[in-house]
Amino acid sequence: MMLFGMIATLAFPLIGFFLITLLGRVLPRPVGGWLACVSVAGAFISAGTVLLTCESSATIGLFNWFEVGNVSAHFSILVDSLSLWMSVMITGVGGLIHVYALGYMKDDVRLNSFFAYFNLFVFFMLVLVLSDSFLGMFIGWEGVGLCSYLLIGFWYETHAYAIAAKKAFVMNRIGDLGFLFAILMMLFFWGTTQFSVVFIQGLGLGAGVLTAMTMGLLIGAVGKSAQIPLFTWLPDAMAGPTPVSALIHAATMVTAGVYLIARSHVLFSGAPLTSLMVVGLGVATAVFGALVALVQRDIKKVLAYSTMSQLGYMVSAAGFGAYSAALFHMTTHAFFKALLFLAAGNVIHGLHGEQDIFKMGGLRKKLPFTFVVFLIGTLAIVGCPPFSGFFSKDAILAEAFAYSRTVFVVLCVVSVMSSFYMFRLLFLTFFGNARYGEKHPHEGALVMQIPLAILAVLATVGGCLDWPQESILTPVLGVTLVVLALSGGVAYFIFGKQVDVLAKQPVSMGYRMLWNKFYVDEVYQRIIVGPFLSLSRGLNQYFEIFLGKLDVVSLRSVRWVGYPFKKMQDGNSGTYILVMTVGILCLLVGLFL
Amino acid sequence: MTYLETIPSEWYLILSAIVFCIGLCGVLIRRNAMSVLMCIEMMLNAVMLLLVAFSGYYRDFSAQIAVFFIMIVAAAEVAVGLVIFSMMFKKTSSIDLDDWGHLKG
Amino acid sequence: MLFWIEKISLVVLVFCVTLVIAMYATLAERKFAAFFQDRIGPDRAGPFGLLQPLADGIKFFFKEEFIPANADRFLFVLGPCLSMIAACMTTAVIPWGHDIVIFGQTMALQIADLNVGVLYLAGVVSLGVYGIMIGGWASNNKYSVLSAIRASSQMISYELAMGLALIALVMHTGSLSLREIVQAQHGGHWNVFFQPLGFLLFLICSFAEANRVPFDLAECETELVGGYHTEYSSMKLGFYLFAEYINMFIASAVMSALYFGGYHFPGLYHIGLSDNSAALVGVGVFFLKIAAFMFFFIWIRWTLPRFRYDQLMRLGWKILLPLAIANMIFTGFLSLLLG
Amino acid sequence: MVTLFLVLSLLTVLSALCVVFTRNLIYSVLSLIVCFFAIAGHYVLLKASFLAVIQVIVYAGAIMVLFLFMLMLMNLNKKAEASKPFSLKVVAVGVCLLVLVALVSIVFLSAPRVCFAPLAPVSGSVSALGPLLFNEYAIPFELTSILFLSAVAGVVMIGSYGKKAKKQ
Repeated sequence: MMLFGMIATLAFPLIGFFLITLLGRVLPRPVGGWLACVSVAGAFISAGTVLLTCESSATIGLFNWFEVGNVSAHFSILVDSLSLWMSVMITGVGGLIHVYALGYMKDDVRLNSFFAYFNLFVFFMLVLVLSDSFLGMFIGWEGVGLCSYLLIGFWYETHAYAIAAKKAFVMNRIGDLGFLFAILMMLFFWGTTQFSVVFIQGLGLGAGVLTAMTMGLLIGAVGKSAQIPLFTWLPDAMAGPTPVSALIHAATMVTAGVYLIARSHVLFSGAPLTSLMVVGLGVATAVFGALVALVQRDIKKVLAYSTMSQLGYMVSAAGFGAYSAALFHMTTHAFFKALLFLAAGNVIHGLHGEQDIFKMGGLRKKLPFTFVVFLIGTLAIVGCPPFSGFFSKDAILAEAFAYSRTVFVVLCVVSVMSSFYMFRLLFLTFFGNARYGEKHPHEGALVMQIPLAILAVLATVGGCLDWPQESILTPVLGVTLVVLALSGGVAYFIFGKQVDVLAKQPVSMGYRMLWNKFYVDEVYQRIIVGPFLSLSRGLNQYFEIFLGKLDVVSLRSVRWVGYPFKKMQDGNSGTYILVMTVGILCLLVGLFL
Repeated sequence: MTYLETIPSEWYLILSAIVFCIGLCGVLIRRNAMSVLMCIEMMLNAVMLLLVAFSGYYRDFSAQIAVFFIMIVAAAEVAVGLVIFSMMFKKTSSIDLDDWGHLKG
Repeated sequence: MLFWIEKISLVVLVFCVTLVIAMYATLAERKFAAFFQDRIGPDRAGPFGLLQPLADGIKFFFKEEFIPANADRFLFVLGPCLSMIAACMTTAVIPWGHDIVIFGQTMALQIADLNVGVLYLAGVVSLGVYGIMIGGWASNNKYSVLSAIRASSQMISYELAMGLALIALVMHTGSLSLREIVQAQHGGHWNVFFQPLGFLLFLICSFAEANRVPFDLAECETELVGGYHTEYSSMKLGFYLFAEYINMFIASAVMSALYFGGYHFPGLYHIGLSDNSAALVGVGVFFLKIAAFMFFFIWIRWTLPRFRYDQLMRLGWKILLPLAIANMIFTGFLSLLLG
Repeated sequence: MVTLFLVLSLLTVLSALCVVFTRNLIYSVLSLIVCFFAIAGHYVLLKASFLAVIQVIVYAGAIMVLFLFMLMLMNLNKKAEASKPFSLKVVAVGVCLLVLVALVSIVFLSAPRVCFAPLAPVSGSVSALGPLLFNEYAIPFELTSILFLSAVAGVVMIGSYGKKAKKQ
């Protein structure tokens, strides 16, 4: 049952991918999309069945990948509560987003290839979470990177989008290098990357080695989960279609880093220095994301920076050992962030591609359904008590309180900031005067609304999944509510009224700093890309001259050396056979005489 | 004394070697593609003779089956080879292998 | 020693009989041709013209030996010889009658009972083309070469269908030895009843292999001025013509042996003859069957027009070959079901 | 028996030499046919009668006819074959002789003597080969037929290449 279920889970999206790819040209347009939805639904059902029926964890060996010397790699599926829960979440949320994408992408010319990429992404994500070794995980890791690249650049006709895809790809490669480094270290020490071996023998290593290994893993996680300093690709990745942002860049792929840290927590617990760095990076990213999100004007960019900030939350939680809290937040975040992105997608769809929130406003009446679900998502993300975000966020905060007061305070401030920017987004979009000109906003099709409704329900009740036992929350509850009310009120006071928001733009230096995202991109451009380019140009010029001389010399010498050989290759088969015969003669004499 | 007991196996080895080397010589010194193909057939036959002889000496029919297969493949090879020659002849009005040296660099 | 005497005398006998029959086949052909065309035919040499073949032979021997200037002399002579040799070789495996007992010695009326007799037939038939090809080529005459090319492609094409028909027959009888095939047909179990389609295919193909009308494309006078033997004269021409009649005789003998029971005839064992005389009667019956087939050959020649070359090829590849394959598959299927 | 072997071998070698050293292609073909017949004779002596007949049918009856056919189609008798440079010929013959010497000395120096299995001599008749061919070697047999079929298809395709171009 378990074996069959797990193989079915993996097989459904892969078969879907192959079917859509192979039959993409013959299938009528919507069928490819439905096929994709059905395959993900099948994977969801099989993963869910396994989750409900199987109590124990197990390893299912699939095949022996390769064996070189004493290095061996088996490909097997690890079935435990973490991997099962992750697969159910991926296929569930993924399935809903698939259905949503049916409506959102229905006019796109390359609909079938979009869904093929989507299915492939789900497959690789499942490989990532189900694999029982770091090597297998790396396959999935690279695979989702590939799909992310393909989907960010899905509308590659626009040059900027292609650039964004390239940027995401390159930055992810930096992270992957760290991951690969860690894998090579494991192979060097143990000859295998199976979790079962690594986690048992991991702590036997010296602290220095362990720190280096976990640093590698951390770099990988930082790249994938868009933490400081490898985060700049995530906001740019919003170039992709909105379902892509929802699925890959909010709900699933970017949480892979958190999953990686949570999965290898045994190693991290043996390397306190790295854990400290994890916390530091996480907190810094949370603060940074929240700060930048305060002033952004693009609806998807706000959500992207908010995602970054939330990921910082999770990463720091994983850093100070609150793995279950981190994963819990990851789940609820998947619900409400997918919801928010899809609702934002509805807005964009309704406004025919408009993404600037200063050119929205007053959509509450025009898009009532979207407003309601967006409101639910906002309440969930800011941590309003009955909604899921409250439980998960406060679980992290509780753990943070136990870990360090400083971290706790900073995270609380981030929380406040996040509620402010979310309310700002909500009010700018749905309240106030309509600033979208002559456009006629409309709700999306039914296929776009049903997934939203389901996600809204999940974002509301998702907190029940892991009801916190600790009583620390009770005093927090009141504080939270007060803070929420305050920040919401401020936001409403500034942005909610029917005033000309553009006039209210402050022009202070701090604002410019935030608006330009602390100039990180520019700094990268100056200190990394620029010098690299000029170095390349210099080397190019230098080598141009040097090699220009060199190639004449080498050409002549090669020609001189090759002359006798050229004479041998006279194109006459008789000569070849003669030479061959002489060779055979030599062999005969050498071997037998 | 049966036939195989009167004739030592070395005789067949030597006969086959002689025919093989004559064929090889033909491949090397002839320029006509048809002659070369014929000489290759001759070399094949030398090997087949050896197989059949040893099939007799070892009382094993598998070698004869192998010879049977070689004949089939040789027939296919000749058919394909000859049609290629005829097309080349149409194109270059020559059957000379040295004229077909397009591999020459 | 006795064995060799027996075999050599049999070979000489068969050779002489073959030559005589071929000689008189020419006379028969002319007589029948005359009959079909409402003429009298040769009647000057001997009673009813019976000495005509001898007269022809003498004429062939005494004509001028002419070899074209640019012809390859050796090949020019080799061609007709090969034709004759290939034609005569087939007689080696044909069983002419039951064993007879002379002076207490059993003597088989067959030169060699090969266990691959049918394959031997196919092999020798495939050699028949060399005489025509070499003769045509050596004449250094473009009509002759064209004829040689035609003859070779025709023979190769029809050999396939013929071989497949033979294979179906072999599948039916389960033996490659002609003697066993004939023995298996005693009591009226003639193969023609079990392999009607195979017989028809074999018949058509033997017309083609013997270069007889309607398949005599190699020597069609209207297009090729006489074909491969345009340049031939005297006895070399005689050899070619002779070879054609021998081929006809052999084809008739093979068909009688393979499909019409050979020396068997219904009622052989009921008329109460001694073994030796029964065997001799069997031989007579066999020659009667052969004569009937030869008459059929001649009859067809003076009845049907000649095929066009493309029609010939189409018939061979697109009709006879598929039919032969179907026949073979059907036979195999049937023997699987019944056997 | 020994005489028979020697005569056949002499015929084989002489006709083989004739194939290589005759300038006239048609004589080459004829000598090769003689060579194949001699080898078929060897097969008969070795009691491989089936292979002997097949050798005649396939080589003499089909392959060499094809060669003759092509010779006639290309009308090659007039063109004297250009010969390779004399030095190259000498080298080639020398190398071949060396290979022959090497092979013969290998036969005499290192080949293990063949021991006879004490079995009754059996002949390679059809009834002996048939079961082997259609049971143990059934798959190779089918594969060769597929190979042959594809060769036929290839020949037809190559042969009709020019025709199509002309039609278009």
